[in-house]
This record gives sequence, structure tokens and C-alpha cells, in this order.
Amino acid sequence: MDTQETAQKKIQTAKAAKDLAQMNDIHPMDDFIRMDRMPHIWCPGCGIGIAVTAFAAALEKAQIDLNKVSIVSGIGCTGRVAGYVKLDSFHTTHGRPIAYATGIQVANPDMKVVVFSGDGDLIAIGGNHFIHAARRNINMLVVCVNNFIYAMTGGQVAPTTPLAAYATTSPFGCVEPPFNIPYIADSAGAVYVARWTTLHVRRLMNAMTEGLQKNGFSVVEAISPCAMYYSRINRLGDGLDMMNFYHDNVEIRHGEDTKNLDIGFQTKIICGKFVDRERPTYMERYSQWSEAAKGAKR
Amino acid sequence: MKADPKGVLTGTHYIDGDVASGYGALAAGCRFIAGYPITPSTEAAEAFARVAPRAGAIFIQMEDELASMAAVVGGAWAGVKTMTITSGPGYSLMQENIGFGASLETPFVLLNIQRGGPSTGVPTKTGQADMMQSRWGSHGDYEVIAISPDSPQEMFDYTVKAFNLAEKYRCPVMIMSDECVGHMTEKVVIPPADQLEVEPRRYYSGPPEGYQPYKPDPDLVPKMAKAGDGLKLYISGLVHDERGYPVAAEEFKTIYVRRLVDKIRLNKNKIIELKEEGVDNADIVVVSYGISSRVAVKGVEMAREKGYKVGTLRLVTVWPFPDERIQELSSKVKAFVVPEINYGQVVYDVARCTHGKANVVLVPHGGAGVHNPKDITDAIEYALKQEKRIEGVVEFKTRLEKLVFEGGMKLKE
Amino acid sequence: MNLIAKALKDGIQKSGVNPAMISMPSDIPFSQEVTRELGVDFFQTTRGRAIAFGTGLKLSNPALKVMPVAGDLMTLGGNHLVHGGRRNMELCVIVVNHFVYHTIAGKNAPPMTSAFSPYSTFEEPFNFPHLGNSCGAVFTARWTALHTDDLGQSIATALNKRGLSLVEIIAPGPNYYAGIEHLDEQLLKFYREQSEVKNGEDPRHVAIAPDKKIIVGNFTDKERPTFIDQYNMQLGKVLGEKFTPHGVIDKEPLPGGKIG
Amino acid sequence: MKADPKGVLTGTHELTGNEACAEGAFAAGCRFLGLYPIVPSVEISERYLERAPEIGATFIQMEDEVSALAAVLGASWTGKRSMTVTSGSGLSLMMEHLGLGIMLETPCVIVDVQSMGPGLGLPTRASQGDVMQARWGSHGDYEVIALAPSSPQEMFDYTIKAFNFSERYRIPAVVLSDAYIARLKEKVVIPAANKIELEPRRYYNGAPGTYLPYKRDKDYVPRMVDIGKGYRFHVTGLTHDDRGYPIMFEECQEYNVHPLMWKIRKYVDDIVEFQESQIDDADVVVVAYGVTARAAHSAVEKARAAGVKAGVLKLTTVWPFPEKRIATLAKKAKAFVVPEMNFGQIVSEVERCSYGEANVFFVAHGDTGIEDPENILSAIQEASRTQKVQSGVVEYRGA
Repeated sequence: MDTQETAQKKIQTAKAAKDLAQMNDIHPMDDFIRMDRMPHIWCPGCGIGIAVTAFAAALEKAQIDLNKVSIVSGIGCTGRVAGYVKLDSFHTTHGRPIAYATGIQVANPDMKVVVFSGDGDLIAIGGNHFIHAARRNINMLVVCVNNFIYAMTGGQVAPTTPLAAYATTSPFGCVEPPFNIPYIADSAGAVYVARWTTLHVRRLMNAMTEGLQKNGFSVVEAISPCAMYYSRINRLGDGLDMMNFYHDNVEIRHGEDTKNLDIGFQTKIICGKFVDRERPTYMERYSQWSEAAKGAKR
Repeated sequence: MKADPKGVLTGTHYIDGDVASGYGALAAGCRFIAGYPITPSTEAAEAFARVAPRAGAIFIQMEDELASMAAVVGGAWAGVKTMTITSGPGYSLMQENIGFGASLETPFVLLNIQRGGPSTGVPTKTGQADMMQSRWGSHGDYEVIAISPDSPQEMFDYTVKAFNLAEKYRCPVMIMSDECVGHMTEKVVIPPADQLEVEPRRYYSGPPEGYQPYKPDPDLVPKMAKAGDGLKLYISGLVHDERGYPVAAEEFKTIYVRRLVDKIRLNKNKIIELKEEGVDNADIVVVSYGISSRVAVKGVEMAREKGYKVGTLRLVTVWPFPDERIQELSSKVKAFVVPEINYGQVVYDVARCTHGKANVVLVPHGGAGVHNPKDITDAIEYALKQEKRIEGVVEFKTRLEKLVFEGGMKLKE
Repeated sequence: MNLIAKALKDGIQKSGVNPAMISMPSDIPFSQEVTRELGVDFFQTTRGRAIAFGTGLKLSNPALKVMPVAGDLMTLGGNHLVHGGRRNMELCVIVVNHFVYHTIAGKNAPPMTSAFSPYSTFEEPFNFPHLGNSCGAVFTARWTALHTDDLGQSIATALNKRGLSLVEIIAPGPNYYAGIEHLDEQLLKFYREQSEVKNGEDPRHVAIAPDKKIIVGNFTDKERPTFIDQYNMQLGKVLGEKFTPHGVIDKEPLPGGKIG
Repeated sequence: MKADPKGVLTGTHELTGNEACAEGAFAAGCRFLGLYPIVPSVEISERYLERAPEIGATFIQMEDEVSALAAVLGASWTGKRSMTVTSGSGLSLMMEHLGLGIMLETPCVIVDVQSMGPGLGLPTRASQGDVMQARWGSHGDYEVIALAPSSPQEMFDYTIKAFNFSERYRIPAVVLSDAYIARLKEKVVIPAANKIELEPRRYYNGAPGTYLPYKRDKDYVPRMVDIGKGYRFHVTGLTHDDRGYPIMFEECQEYNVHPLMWKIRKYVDDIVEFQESQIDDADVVVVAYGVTARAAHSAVEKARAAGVKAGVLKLTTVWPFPEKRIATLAKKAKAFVVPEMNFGQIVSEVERCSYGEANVFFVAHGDTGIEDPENILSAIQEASRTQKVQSGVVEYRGA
């Protein structure tokens, strides 16, 4: 714990650094964002940028050495996050970032691996890797930005699209019930599960911080507006309208049973921290087995 | 058999190649598509999803391409014509079940709108680099039919034809289109249903006890059955005998796999479709397919203006490959010029069939764009100048290559 | 016939479904004698894709009853199970659980011939009924292959459920490729002895763990509209008169909506 | 660089092909295995798992082959030499990530124990049906290096070779074994660690901030760094520039993808390896690889005894293909005989590279477990008798 004095000092130095940054025209997130890649591809009104900012703040808050964090993304709008973040970053194939990250984590357990990707990438094509990584309890933070649609390819129905919502491949309204991501993460064995919208920036950041500090498979679902496709196709207004919608319709219920977290079309969204438990991670089980195997050999 | 009018959107349309293919599928009698969104093929799935209910057809967006392909094979065995739609990485994911479908002798159609590869590559722009993959992508030996249309009208026509070929030979038929044709909007005329010929499935009609799912007809293609007809089907992807039962004895492998490849190889003259123009007294023949053949027309035109005798050979069906025709031409012409949007795929088969009798010049293009027709003209000129026989495929240095690697060009985002 | 085949036959008989209308895509080999005895159409699919293959069968001909048999422990096919459950595709999924649990209720399992276990031995296995239930399956049950009668009854119920039902069969087998014909009888007996019937148990408490007995029984049974129900309802609503419902409609669509 | 003695089981052993492969991997410094069990490759994984704890190697059994190769690519970027083992349908599932490995230029080794295809085929029986797939199975243009061992000893040697190639050219290398070699038990001599030469990874040593992940050396191969070393680089499967940032124009596609071909095509002579026997005066050259080479050798002995001048060209590297050597031989010999346990794959390459100068006979898979030497022998005799053939490959279908 910091004493008040050192904390004060820290704040002062941070402030001084920020002032200096401003003086030199350096963005305060310069150490985190690849400025040479700006501007980014996200549309006005999109929430992914907010999630990335929250993540940057979470890394700072969790006091993790940025050299020891690796970020892996798949394909899609959120899949581009890895490209904008100044960490060891991998932009991999569609649906496979968790599998890729598993390789990194197991081969080098010192790394903190973060998978930052979208709902279609992680839950549709990557669903299998999602449930298996949760079962194995691989030590990683998964940030799943859920915008209810495939946005990069132009608005196709996703496994998170609410019933009756429109998308280009469900031209008469979605006929498949959506996944409840926290429920499936919980039942597959994730040790930390939370859901926030991109309106709840501070809580989202705190959830990411906790997820980063957690030893095991942590899932943070970040519900984000997609002004260009989901909102436009369903006539829900722009990004700001969606933020207003979140403001009026989000109910915070920490510790809620994950099975009650379904999201309907423009219905109430329950947010909060739902699961926080301990289970042995894959590497813990592995070393146990490995030691035993060595013993048996002798 | 004539097409079912419910699925035929008769009339003159102004649509892109993807949509034309979606409409073509419905017209050909396709009643089930399982797909997964991937740029640049999604529009075909979207088009089919929009028009499917009018014909009682169904579109489902599966969880991934693996599942899409498996569902399509399943759907075919439930008795309907099926198709899936994909591009680049999705095509790679489907490979296991393409081989599986081929081994069950399942008729289905696969629309691949090729894009720039490898890996994620350039999703929004064109490529022709999956051609060899369509032939060799799954493990083990099998044969497929691959068609390469070059306009939205052809996307419609050849989607219908693809279904007909699939039913006729009970094999996977690939429509190897590309992003350019897929996203090109042109006039597409859809004829009335009674002018569209569709191939009915060859069903077995004898007594249930006598059915052997892999007992071939004289043309080496067996008759099909569907689930739910009380035939107690036993269909296995393992090496099987005529009854469909798995057998471990080697001789069945020979019989079974040989027939899988022979039913295409021995019928290939009936399958192959070529479009030739001015080859008879040509010195140079430009061999191309898909969008490259449209670019080649311009290149050939410019070469002819210079007085060169150039013919064009367009591969409408790329697989099976027209070995005999290329062999025949190679003793008449001086060289073949092969423009393709890759760094050499079909050109190797052209080279193989020349048996050293003609030079072969590849005009490569990495993708994300089409050839500069001037490169094709220059390649023709270069090929004409060569006095000697050159071993191997000559890779022509294009303007783009010179610009990028010698012109000191700076890449800009 | 072996135990699983017997249970399947028993289940089909009890369900009253015409076997000719049952299609069975499976990723474990069944011998032709067994499938002829069952009287079903049998498809041996690629590993893990039985459910996806079955989805194609069902949607192309909704009159079929589709009964995918998954023997790969949902390793390759896990995604298809969760998505099938979410859609509530009308499939009666039989999961043949080959996993070898070394310790049950504190007792060590008898040794068996060398086998490559489906997961590396130190990993924690899935709790299938819970996973199935949480992704939306309308019926979940688990039995060992030796609970022949109960198993048959569960399969019969599952076959008549509208939606994705999941029956897990504990059937330790040393070799996946040997198919269902080869079970380790000794081990199976041990599991049967160490099991406890708890019908209606909340599936989240039925994980198989070294310090607990194996809990078997019919766990959940609920009603949700199937994929085809939803499809017909939604398109009927939007397109009105113009829309002809997909498939043979002989039953009212089921009410309700959410997965949980 | 010399091998790490920890992983080298020096001595003379009786090993199956699969066991020898695992030992080869350990000797080559492989410390990560991503796997999904599939017959007939499981024994490689079993051997690996058994020995991993003492050597300090890690492994993970993933949920499918798609993720197994994805994990291997991820692990390779941590600095660990990584591999995956599979067969038949597993290789088909890996095709997408083979492409990613090519695009990210990630060194790794894929061991494919070929069994009969297509589809489910016959998982326990040997075949050579995946040879073209290894070269062409993923979408888009690329080049690979593929090796075909014909004995447990070669399984050991070629696995090390594959790791060396993959590090040297930053490319996934494929070892095309088959179900027969996998189970064959023979003497395998494992040399001392200091006798095993390993290719070190081509690291970038400059300061963080100056690293460009795809800035190519003169030989078109870029340099690598490990993650966690403060370089904080970005790599993507999209078409990218030197920085690894996506740029989606045709100029960049040319800039990115053409060198992927060049780094192999321009160094074909350094990569291609083959072994020849009795080739100098041969009228008939048998071109064989993998297990078929064993039958080819025995058929050639018999042919020589019967007075036919035959020789064997055994391909060590199937890809890249030894075009020049075939062209040279075509001018000297009368015919090629190509036995393969498939229905015509490498034979079309032989046809292409012989430029009509020699006849090409193809011997498809026989009715026996592996290629029957008698079959090859009669094909050799037929080839020696036949005059110039005009049309393509002659398929020899036995007596």
C-alpha cells in the first residue's frame, strides 16, 4: 500500500508527465497506442474505441509491465484492436485468437495474454476455443466486444443478434435466440465473468483491471453500439441514441445468476460482475502432472 | 427437366455477380444454403436469403465454415440440392468436408469468390490464387469440377450449370469466381423457367432390399437415395464397397478411389468447356480464365493492332484440365501466354501439357487488382521474340513489379 | 449387440418413432449389422461434425428425425453443440463419453489397456449436461451404458422432444476408432457401481469429480420453440399470407423464447 | 549452433518411425507441441508426452487441429521451436493456419503421417495422397518446404532438417511421413548432441523501436524477435508493409507476397535435396519418395539383374520440386517411372519437367499394403521397351 505521501507524489509526477506531454504535443496514450496507425477504421458512434481506452486505463491501473503483455485479436471490427495497440500484438485468423493465445500462454507462462475480439469472432466461429479455454482455465483475459452483429462484413446476423432484430442475412428478422455470453462462459468454467456497456467506462475499466489481475480465464463482455449496421438496419438511431438507451435500460445486478442474463431486442440489459471464483489453471495442473511424471520416471 | 418456376426470377436485372449466383442457385433448384459471412462473397448469401422463402428454400447462417460444409453435405443426403458460399480462409476451413463430400459422392455446389491471399490477405479485393486449392485442397485423391465465370450473366448461367454437373457426376462442383466478377454489376437476363434445363437427381427406384449406394451405372456414377425412404442407408466416409460398408481390404481402396477419380477423368471430354477465338493460325495463344480473360481481351486486341497473330483460349471449366487441347495446340503455336492473378498455378498445367513443344510465359499478378493489359501485350511480344525453346515457365516481369521493387515506390496507407 | 446399440434400439422402440424416418449421423463407427438392426439411415461423418451434418439433414427435410451420435467428446464438435442448442435445432444428440475417469468417489478405477485419453489426463473434463443446458438444450440426461432400461427410456423421451435434447452415455472405451463395439466392461461396471441416480438434479452440480459419485439421471426437461418454429413464426409475421411455412406443420409451435 | 544435449537421446535404438520423429523433434530443440490425436500419428505425441517433463518441453492437447496449429504459431513467437503432428483429415483442417504461418512467416514444423483418403478413408493404412495438398492446400499463393522420409532413421534426420529449414527460411515445413513408416521399427542411430547442427533463429538484435518485423534481408527473409522482449511489434495475416501494418492495395500485395515466393524460388538449389543410385547409365529412372522409394530400390535391383539399366532418384525434398534435375535426366534417360501410393500427384510434376524428352510412366497404388516392387519392375520393363509416346503420362495398370 502506498502511503498518502507517495501516492501524492505519484499523482504529481503523473500530472507533470501529462503536462509535459501536452507541451510536446504528445498524446497521453502515446506509450499505448500506435500513433503511426491513426486514424483508426472505426465508424463515428462505435464503442470499440471506448473499450480500448478503458483497456489502456486498466493496464495502467493493474500496473502491468507493458512489455509482458501480449494482445491477440481475430477478424472483424474489434479484430483490428491488436493493430492499434503498442504491445506485442497479433492479428490472427477468424475465430482463432483464443487458440493462438493459448499457444503463447502455455509456451511462455510469464506473458499476460489478452484476447480482444468481437462476438462473431469469439462466440460464433471461435465458440469451441472459447468453451475449451474456459474449461482448461487458461490464464488469459478475454474482452469480448458485443455489438450484436457482424459489422466488418456489412451487417450479417450474429449468434448474439436478438430475436426478431434485422440483419442482412436475416432479412425477415433474426430467428435464432442469441447467446447469453456470461452464462456460457460460466458453465464452461470461466473464473471471472462481467458485463458492461461502453457507457459504463469506469466500471468496464475496473472489470478489465480485475480480469487482468485474476489468475485464470476471465471474460469481460463489453456491449457496444454499432451505429453503422446494427442501429441503422434496425432504425435505432446513432451511437449517442444507443448510449442513451443503455443509460435508461441497464440494470446493475452484481452476482446475478448468469442464467438470467439473456438480452432481447431493445430490452433491459443486466450488467455487473457475475462470477469471481478460483479454479486451478491449466499451467498449475500441468506442472503438477509434470512433477509427478518426473517422479514416476525416477 | 425444366426448372421450378417458383425459383426463377425471370426478367432483366441489373445486379452484381454475387447476387446473380444466388439467383442462379434458386433457379437451378437449390433449396438449402448453409453459409457463413465472409467478404467478398456475402452478397450471394444475402441475395439467396432474401429470395429463398418464395420457393420454400431455406438459408441458415452456421457457426463457421466447417459446419456450413458439413450441413451442406447433410442437406444433399436429405434429398435437396445444396450449396455453400465462401471466400479465402473459409475455403481452407471447408477442405476437410469437401473431401468427405467427394468421398460420399455427394452432389453439391461451392461458390468461392476468390480474394487476395494467402491468409487474411486483402479481403476486399480480387485474386485467383485458390485454383490449385480447389483441385488439391483436401487430403487423399479425388477429382472435382471447377468453373470460372467472367461476368454476372455467366455467374447466373454457370451456377445453374454447376448444379447440373453436380447432379450428373455426383461430385463437388466449384464455382471459382473472384471478387471482380462478384462485385461487378451488369445486365443479367434470367430466362423463363421453361427455358431453363435442370438436371434431376438420379434416384434409385428399385426395391429397398436391392439398393447399393455405390453400385455404379455404366458412366461410373452410382444412383443416389435420400434419408427417410426406408432404405436403411449406411453411408460412410471410410473406404467402402458397393454396399457402402467399410472394408479394410486394399483392393477396395483401389476400386473405390479409382472410380472416384475415373468418373471425372474418363468423362472429361463431356465436362470440359472452352471458348476459343482466333487460335487456328495463331502464333501465340493466350490461356486465361475468370476475370483475367476479360483483361486479356484488351491485351490481345492491342497485340493484334501491332500485327501479331494471337488467339485466345478461355478455360470456362478449369478442372478437369483440357490436356489434349493444349497438347494439340502446342505443336501449332510458338508460345502460350498465361495471365493469372497469382504467382503461377494453372500455368504449370499448361506447361505440363506442352511437352516442351511451345514456350510458356506467365504474366503474374499478386492480387488486389487485375493485370495491366499492356503487360499482356508485352508478354506476347516477348514470347514472339524468343527463338529458342525455354525450359520451364518464364515469369514475365510486370510493370507493377518494376514499380514496387525497382521504382523506389513508397507504400502508403 | 452391444450395450449402447441395445439402448438405442430400446429407445427407438419405446419412442414409437418409425425407424425409417430416423437419420443417424455419427462420428463413431457403427457396424452395418447394428444400423440395419436399428433400421435407421446411418451416416458416418467427419470427426466432430455429426451435429452440423444433422442440421443440414433436418433443415432440408424437416420430416426427418435426426439423431446425431457424437463420440469425440465434443472436442472438435463442441461449437456445433452449443450453437445447435442455441438455435434449438430439432436433434436428439447422443454423446458417447469415452473419457476415462481415473478416480471416482475417492476410489481408483481399475487399470485399463493403454489409450490416448481424449483430453490430456490432467485436464478437467466438461460437464456436458450443464454445458448443454446452458446453451439451450431442452432435455438433458446422463446414464452409464449399463443403466440399460433408464437409458432406453431417456432416449425415447429425447426422441420425442421438440428441440435439441442431449443424452450423455458414460461408456469408457480405450480406442475411439474401434467404435462403440468395444467398451471396457470392467471399468464400466466400476462406474455403474459408483453412480447415483438423481433425477431432476440441477445440471450445474453434476460435474464428474474424483471425490464424488457419478450423478446420473434425467436432469432437465423444458420447452422452447425450435429453430423451424421460430423461422415460421418470424417469417409468417413479416411476410404474412405470402409465406408458406417451412416443413410439415403438424404441431403448434412452442411458446416461450429465452435460452435459460 | 549445436543441439541442446538435454533433448538428444544419443545412442543406437530400435524405434518406430513415429518414435524417431519425436526424438528428432527433441534433438532439433522442439519444446512445444500442439496436438490433437489422430490415427496413425498418435504415437509421436505419446512419445513426446512421455519424455516432455524430463526435457522441460511443453505440450497442449487442443480441441481440434485448427486450434492445434494456431497454438503452435503462437508458441513459436515466444521463441520456442514448435511443431504439430497430424494425419489426413487433420491436415485438411490445418490448411487455414498453414496460410497464416506463411503470411506471418512463422517457423514451425507440421508432421503429416499420411493415411488413406479422401474423407475418412482408411486411417490405419499408408498412403501418399497429401503431397499436392501440402503444396496447394491453403488459399492464396505460397511456397512450402516438404520432406518425405522413407525409414525411421530418416524420420529422425528429416525432422531435424525440417526444423532447420523452417528457421532458415521462416516458413512452416512439412514432413510427409506415412502410416507404414510410422509403425516400422528399425535401427535408429542418434548422434551426440555436438554432432547435430541446428539452424539458429534469425533474430533482430537492434534496439526496441527500430524493429521492423517484415523488413527483409537480402535473401528476402525477415528477422524475428520473441514476444515479451520489449519490442512491442505488430503482425497480421492481412497484406502488410515492413512494419507489419495492413495496407490493402495491389502495390502492397506485390510487395508482401511476391517475396514469399522468391525466398524459396530463388534459393531452390540450396533447398532441394535428393539421393540418386545407379543413375549415371540408367535408361529408366524411377522417381520415388517416402516409403515407395524402398520398393523402388528393390525393383531397380531386380531390373538390373534382368539386364535393364534402371536407377532411382529419391526425393528428399518433395517441395520444392527438383525441376532442373528432372530436366537434365530427361535428356539422358529414355523414360521415368513414377510409383506413388495415390492416383497421380508428383507424376504430373515429372511430366511437366521432362519437356517431352522422356516418356513418363505412372504406377498407381497397388493392391498391397505398400507399393509392390514387382509392379514397379514390370513398369520398368515396359518403359524400357516402349518407344516415344506422344500423349502425356502412361498409366501402368499392371499385368
